[in-house]
Amino acid sequence: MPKCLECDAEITLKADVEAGEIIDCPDCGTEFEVRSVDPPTLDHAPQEEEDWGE
Amino acid sequence: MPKCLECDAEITLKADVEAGEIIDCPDCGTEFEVRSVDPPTLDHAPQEEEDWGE
Amino acid sequence: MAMLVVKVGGGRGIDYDAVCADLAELHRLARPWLLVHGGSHETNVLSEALGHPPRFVTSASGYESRYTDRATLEIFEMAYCGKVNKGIVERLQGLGVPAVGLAGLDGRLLSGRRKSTLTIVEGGKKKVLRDDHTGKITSVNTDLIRVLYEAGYVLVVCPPAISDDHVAVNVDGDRAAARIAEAVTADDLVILSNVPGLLRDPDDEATLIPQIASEALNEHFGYAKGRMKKKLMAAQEALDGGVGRVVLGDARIAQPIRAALGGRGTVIGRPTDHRA
Amino acid sequence: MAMLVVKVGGGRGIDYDAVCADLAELHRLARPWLLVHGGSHETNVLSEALGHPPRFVTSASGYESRYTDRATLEIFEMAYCGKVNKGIVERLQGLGVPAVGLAGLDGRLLSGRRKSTLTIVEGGKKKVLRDDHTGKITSVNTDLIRVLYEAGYVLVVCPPAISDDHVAVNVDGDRAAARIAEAVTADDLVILSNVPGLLRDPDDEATLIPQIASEALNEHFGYAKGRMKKKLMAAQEALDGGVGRVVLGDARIAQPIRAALGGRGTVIGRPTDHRA
Repeated sequence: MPKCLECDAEITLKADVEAGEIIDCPDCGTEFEVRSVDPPTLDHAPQEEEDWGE
Repeated sequence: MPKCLECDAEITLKADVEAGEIIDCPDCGTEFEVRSVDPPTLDHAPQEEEDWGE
Repeated sequence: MAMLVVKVGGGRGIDYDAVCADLAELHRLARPWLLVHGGSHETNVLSEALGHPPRFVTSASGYESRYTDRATLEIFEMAYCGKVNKGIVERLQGLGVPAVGLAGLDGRLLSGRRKSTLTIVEGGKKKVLRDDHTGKITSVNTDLIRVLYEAGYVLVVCPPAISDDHVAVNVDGDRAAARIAEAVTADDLVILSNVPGLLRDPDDEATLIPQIASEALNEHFGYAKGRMKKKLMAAQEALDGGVGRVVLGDARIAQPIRAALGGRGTVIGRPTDHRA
Repeated sequence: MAMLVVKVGGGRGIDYDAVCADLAELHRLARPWLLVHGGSHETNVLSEALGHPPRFVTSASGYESRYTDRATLEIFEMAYCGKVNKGIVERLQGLGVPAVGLAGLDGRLLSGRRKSTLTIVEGGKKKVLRDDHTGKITSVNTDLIRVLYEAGYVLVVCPPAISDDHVAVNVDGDRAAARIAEAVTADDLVILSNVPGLLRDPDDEATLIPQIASEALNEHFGYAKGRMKKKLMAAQEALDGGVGRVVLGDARIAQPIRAALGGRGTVIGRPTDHRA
């Protein structure tokens, strides 16, 4: 099980978790991006830029 | 049956004739374009320009 | 004569013949203009036909946009830069207008900053999309515009723009028109689409809002949904950039541009001067 | 420095990255060039995908060409002016070249005379095709070229041209390059495609003909079939128009343009000056 990069809490991934999905640490609430499901690797969620596009 | 626009000869159209097809008058050899099959109407075949294109 | 910037959408039902005829008349009256056009409908049709159906995503902050991966970007270019742009140039040439079609890529006419990631909400999940070729315009190459206008040509412009790391990026056409209007110090920006203007009730064309003062624009965002919200953002950016008046007009009527210049639609900013 | 005109084909297996890298190096060496490109392979793929498969017809005098009805013309524009043209501009911008992509339509860069009819032989029958959007280039807008080059830009050009009655027309890319080379008084016209050059035996790349004097070109038409025949026609027109040398080179090798300029491929006209 992956650990929170901030508070080391263990983060259980849901069965239908997808690569690219954003999840929150249940303890400290930090947002992480699931970079890959197998093996489960987390990264800090990218800082949200004001979006636009066609 | 359509008539030759040059020598008035009668021109029999083949069964599989198509609109746009070029046919020759059996008598004087002038080239005609079949502008339509039904009713069968002929016109002088366009003068062939040097072709090109992609 | 100050430049007029016209944005015509790419949605269904846009009558490019009427728009081009109107533009040709303005050209004949020596009223300089620059046209920015869309092509979303053509892009959707092409995407479906090529088995790469369009995927619209909603960002965490609620904005809808076309997810533009590399394959979509090339379909986007085929529709915008190929079919629609050249179709408009062909029509204008036939009406005596010396039109030149450019994408934002060409000569870096439109440079933008590419968003490295896009955070969306889909199927109840928050997700990060990485290879989205979408960006925001950061600069307009006014030198290229000046060179061509001084030589007597007229520009027909469309996305994509080009990012600082030299990648083609999809940018919002309305906001691109606003940035161009600002860059060429246009007096007027006319945004035409397949609706009469900003409606209090989107389903009732009789609820058209005819006039909004610049400072009051913010209060009207509540009426706008989806694409109209982006048009109001574009209008705001144009007004902030010094453009005197923005008119949201109907592309489906006869002489759509002169109607908008005459005040028909939603006029935002300087009221219409009916003596002109 | 006289202008170099380069034509790169649109056939399968063309390595646009290598061509663009070579062009960027020439730009860095301050050697002015103008690129004309094709897109036939992309057009075929798109036509099939859109359920409007390409129809190639053979004229009464034996020339093969793409039957270009209105639907085909728009597919042609999507492939040439959309995907291929903007893909090349994007690559060149990334290599520091201030590229601007234009179709012959834009600013009437390429005007042509549209053939009202095309007489073909199909299924043993002679037929007249009427709505063929095909033409022959009659003039090149050197003013537009000069304006953009003097402002520091570099042109990437493709069909369609525009006819006297203002209709987009498909023109042969090789002959378009020849007319442009003549119009800009180019010293060299390099035509790159997915073959090493003119081969005595089209199936044996070892039978490359390295050098042909201008006056001897006519005798070599017998070796050329299909598209190569048009390249020889283009070469003849360029030489007649005052272009000193035409090189038929291979677009699939590294540094394809400099290799051709160095004499690799079939050199027609002025022999390669190896001191340069």
